[in-house]
Amino acid sequence: MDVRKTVALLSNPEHVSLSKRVLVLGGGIGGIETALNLASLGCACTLVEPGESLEARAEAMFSSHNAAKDYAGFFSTRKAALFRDFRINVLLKTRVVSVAGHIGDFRVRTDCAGKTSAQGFGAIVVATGFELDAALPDTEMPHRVISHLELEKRIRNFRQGMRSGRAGSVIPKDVCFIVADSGDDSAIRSASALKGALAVQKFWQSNVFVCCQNVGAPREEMEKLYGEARSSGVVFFKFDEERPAISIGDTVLEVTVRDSSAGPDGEWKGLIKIACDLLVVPERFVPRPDTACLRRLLRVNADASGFLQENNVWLKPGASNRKGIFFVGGCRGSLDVDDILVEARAVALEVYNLVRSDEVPLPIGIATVDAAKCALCLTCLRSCPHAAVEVDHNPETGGKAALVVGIACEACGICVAECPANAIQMGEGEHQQAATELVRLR
Amino acid sequence: MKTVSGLQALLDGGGFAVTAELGPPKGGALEVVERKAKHLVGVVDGVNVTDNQTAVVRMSSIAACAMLRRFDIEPVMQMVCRDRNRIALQSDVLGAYALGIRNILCLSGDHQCFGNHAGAKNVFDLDSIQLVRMVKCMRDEGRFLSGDEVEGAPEMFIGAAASPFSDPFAYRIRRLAKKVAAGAQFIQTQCIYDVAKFRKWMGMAEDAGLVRKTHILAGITPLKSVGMATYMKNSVAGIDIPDEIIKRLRAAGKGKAAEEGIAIAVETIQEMRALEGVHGVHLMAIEWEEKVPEILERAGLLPRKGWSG
Amino acid sequence: MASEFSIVAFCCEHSGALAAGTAFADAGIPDNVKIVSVPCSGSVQTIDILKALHSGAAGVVIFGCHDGACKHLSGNQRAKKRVAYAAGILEEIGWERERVGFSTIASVEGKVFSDLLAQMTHGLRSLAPEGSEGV
Amino acid sequence: MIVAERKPIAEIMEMVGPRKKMLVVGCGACVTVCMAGGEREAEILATTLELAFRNEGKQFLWDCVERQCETEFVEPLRDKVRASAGVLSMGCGVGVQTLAAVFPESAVFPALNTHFMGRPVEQGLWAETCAGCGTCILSKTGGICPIARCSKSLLNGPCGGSVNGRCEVDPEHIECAWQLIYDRLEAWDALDLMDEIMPPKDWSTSAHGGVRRVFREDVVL
Repeated sequence: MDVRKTVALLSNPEHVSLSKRVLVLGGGIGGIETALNLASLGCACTLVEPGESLEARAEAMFSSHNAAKDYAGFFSTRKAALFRDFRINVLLKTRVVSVAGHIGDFRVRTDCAGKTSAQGFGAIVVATGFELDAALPDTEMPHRVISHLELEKRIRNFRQGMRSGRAGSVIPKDVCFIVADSGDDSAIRSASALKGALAVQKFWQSNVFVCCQNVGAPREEMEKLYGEARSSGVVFFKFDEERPAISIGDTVLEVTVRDSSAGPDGEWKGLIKIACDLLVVPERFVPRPDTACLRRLLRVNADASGFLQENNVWLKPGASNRKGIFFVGGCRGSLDVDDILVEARAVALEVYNLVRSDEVPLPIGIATVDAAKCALCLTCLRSCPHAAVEVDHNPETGGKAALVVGIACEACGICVAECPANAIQMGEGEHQQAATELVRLR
Repeated sequence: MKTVSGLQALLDGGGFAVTAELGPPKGGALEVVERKAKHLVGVVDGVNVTDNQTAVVRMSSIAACAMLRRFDIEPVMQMVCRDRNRIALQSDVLGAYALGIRNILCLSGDHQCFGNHAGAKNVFDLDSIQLVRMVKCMRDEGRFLSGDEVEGAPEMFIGAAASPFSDPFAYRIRRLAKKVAAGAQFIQTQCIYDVAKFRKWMGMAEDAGLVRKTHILAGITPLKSVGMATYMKNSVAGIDIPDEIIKRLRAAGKGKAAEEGIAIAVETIQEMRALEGVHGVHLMAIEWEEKVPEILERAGLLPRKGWSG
Repeated sequence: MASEFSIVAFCCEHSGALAAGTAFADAGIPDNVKIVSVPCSGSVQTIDILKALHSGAAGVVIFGCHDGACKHLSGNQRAKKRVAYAAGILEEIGWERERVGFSTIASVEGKVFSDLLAQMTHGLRSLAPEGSEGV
Repeated sequence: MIVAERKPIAEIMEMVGPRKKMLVVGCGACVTVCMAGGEREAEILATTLELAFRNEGKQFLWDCVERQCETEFVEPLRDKVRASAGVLSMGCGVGVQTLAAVFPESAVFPALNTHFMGRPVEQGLWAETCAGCGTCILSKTGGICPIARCSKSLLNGPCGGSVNGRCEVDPEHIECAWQLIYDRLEAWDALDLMDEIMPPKDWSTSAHGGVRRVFREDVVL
């Protein structure tokens, strides 16, 4: 019998059974919602969270970053449901150490306070969230230029101080916000600035100026916030390409902005100087620092800024380059809670559809490795876009060789083209190798 | 030990030494050496002669050093490990000594890729620290590296270089300590523009007890133009030129930058003189030897007592 | 259209091959163009390109998906690099780089497909004589 | 492994000269892994040369052996070699010379430039990590070899050309080996290793000591 066929059969048994247990990484709102949705569809889940509790994760959500609603109550309800659900196993203070295997049979080792354990999963959902990078422009008066989160903290402290009768810190007289367009998170930044502006006006009674490029996407909540801010006396300036300049004097900050909104005569473009004693700028949303490590463990791709999931029309929202691995929420750059809830539901359904059947048909025309020719150069392992290649003991020879895992192979033929030993062939399927076709040309 | 080096006598006697640098010609022209030397006679205590610096072929350091002696200048022979193995290095040390050369500066040498023979095979049989130790062993123990006896030990005043502005900064002092332990009696530093950082380095050298064990000569190179400054800042490893220096040169305006460069050099020399543990300056006026007397005059370092031979 | 030489077009089945279908339905594809459907443009090997030329083709072109539209994510980029490598080899043996090409295309772009091939045919006609023999 | 790179085709064509029929021989070991001379590359070179010499009707056959440095693996090529006017080896310099030794009557030419012993830093990038000096000092340098990885092979710390962890010889591509050693030893709390003066190295075990051999009496048959 042809060795290649034997290898193909052995490495790609016709029936591949799938584990229905799903691993959810991250205990923020995305992870919780995914787990709850999966559980309601009948999938058992393990939710792994490195933190000591789920509260820390939720803090970013309580902040004004997340659109116009208040989610604190919602979060605690869902968290309670999570811990109640017998199909969901929540592991706190736990990290993923290694991930082997493929869709239907991911073998994951986790570490909890030095104790490692291993378990098999049919699919993995990553919901590890984002982080705020509060790095501010270099300034010698860092306490006068602050981030939205810092502003929230100050207002919170102020209100607590009021309640407990303690005198708070000095209240700023003039507060200026700057919000520049920056892609997907603009709406959230704007919402954050608007909520911050309203809070400053309400609790500190300061004069509030907002310099913005665009007041967010046309969302109902945003319109409402904007209207509210205007009517309560917040002054808006709108700038174009030219960013506001910030100069820092001895006692006051000065923001110079070229206002592009039309004046009464329809032409006026004024250069406005705003003297203020507190300047509030938005944080940057960045992937959590452990995302890069997770990428290596899971062998998944990211976009240019490090968020998971690359920009490709073939990938449904939440899908990764690997079968059986999905992304939800902040880790893939979704920041709005309402969006994340929809994503969690959609991904749960995708996962359910993948692992619901006991067996899946193998893809047609998958690649197979001739173990005898394999030089173990690892080129296929590195170049397979779907991470479907492993280097393992070959069932035929017992020796180590590259192995294309049938269930994960998408039959693209890239490994065939890359292999410097000519050791990989496309299987017998509808796809014929280009070289075969060429014979007819002669 | 019999003192034969005038530079050593001056430094060991507690004097503040001034050395200059002379790049030999890219040819056999004696008159070039003579012309450059003329500016230096009587104004410095020693003149370093570079050894195919930046790996560009020039007249050998050993020959140019021998010529300088004819013009009443005490030479400091630079010797790099790039072009000679241990056999040639030892042989040249002996030859130099026989020609009356008493000072040697031991260097690794610029990589040949910077010069005009990038395809050359480099040697680096030894590194600079091993070279220092080898010369010391030849002198003090009368032994070659092989252990064989030297007939007529070369009484050399041994020096090495230090690059305070290279990385890893924290290691630079430990490396200096290694050079001193190997036998470096004087140290000439890479050119200094960032005086604050150099002070920090000197503080570390002091803390490590090195300033009492060796003579540190601070490297000074006057800047001729803004272009030269930015080139050195961006393209020469181990040279750190603060923006203020470049601003000063730029502010001086066209045709005045060189004058400003000399003023900066003079100021730096004065700062170095005031710095505890700095026992001299090493003035590397690259292809600008004629300015050396003026700089030293303005820095108050003239007249020199001169080399008594 | 009668032609004195042939072009081999390796077409990704998700884009190029479909564009070829559209082009065929619209205006037909010249006889001198040999369409080879491949699962991904990234599956076309350097040796495939050389063999096509060796078999007598005057030019070889790979049609892959547009950036961000490759079903196998990076297959089109691999193809692009491999074509550049093959072009370098041709240049080394004194042939024209223009004999090999890479283009991204969408399944609906039948007209673009035809135009690109017409352009290549025109370009190849001006090149002589290495590739023109042995068809 | 041994890292090599294909010679420019023009140079290979010059070696072909007037020969009408040649055999291109790949090697299945190191040069397959570094993508310079495996089966794939042998096929590419043979095809390329046939294209290049198409007007002269030259023929280039190709084959690939497991390891070109082994007589036993090369021996089976005898008939093919005999039928050719010459051999283009896509092995490293060792492979070329094995072919030449096994087939002394044939002209054997190198199609690759053999560069160094190294590792793939990433797919498509290989870097020298061992100079094969014959007296390993890695235990003293934090597992980073200054002989292979310092541009001047210095043994007693970085020269003045080390800035921001890069080597002045080519800051964009070369890391300063001594910065790497420093960082590693610092992490190990073993910086005192860098205070020791390393004596001049005995280069007689390296390429400078004459042609080298390794001999194991117990395994000699």
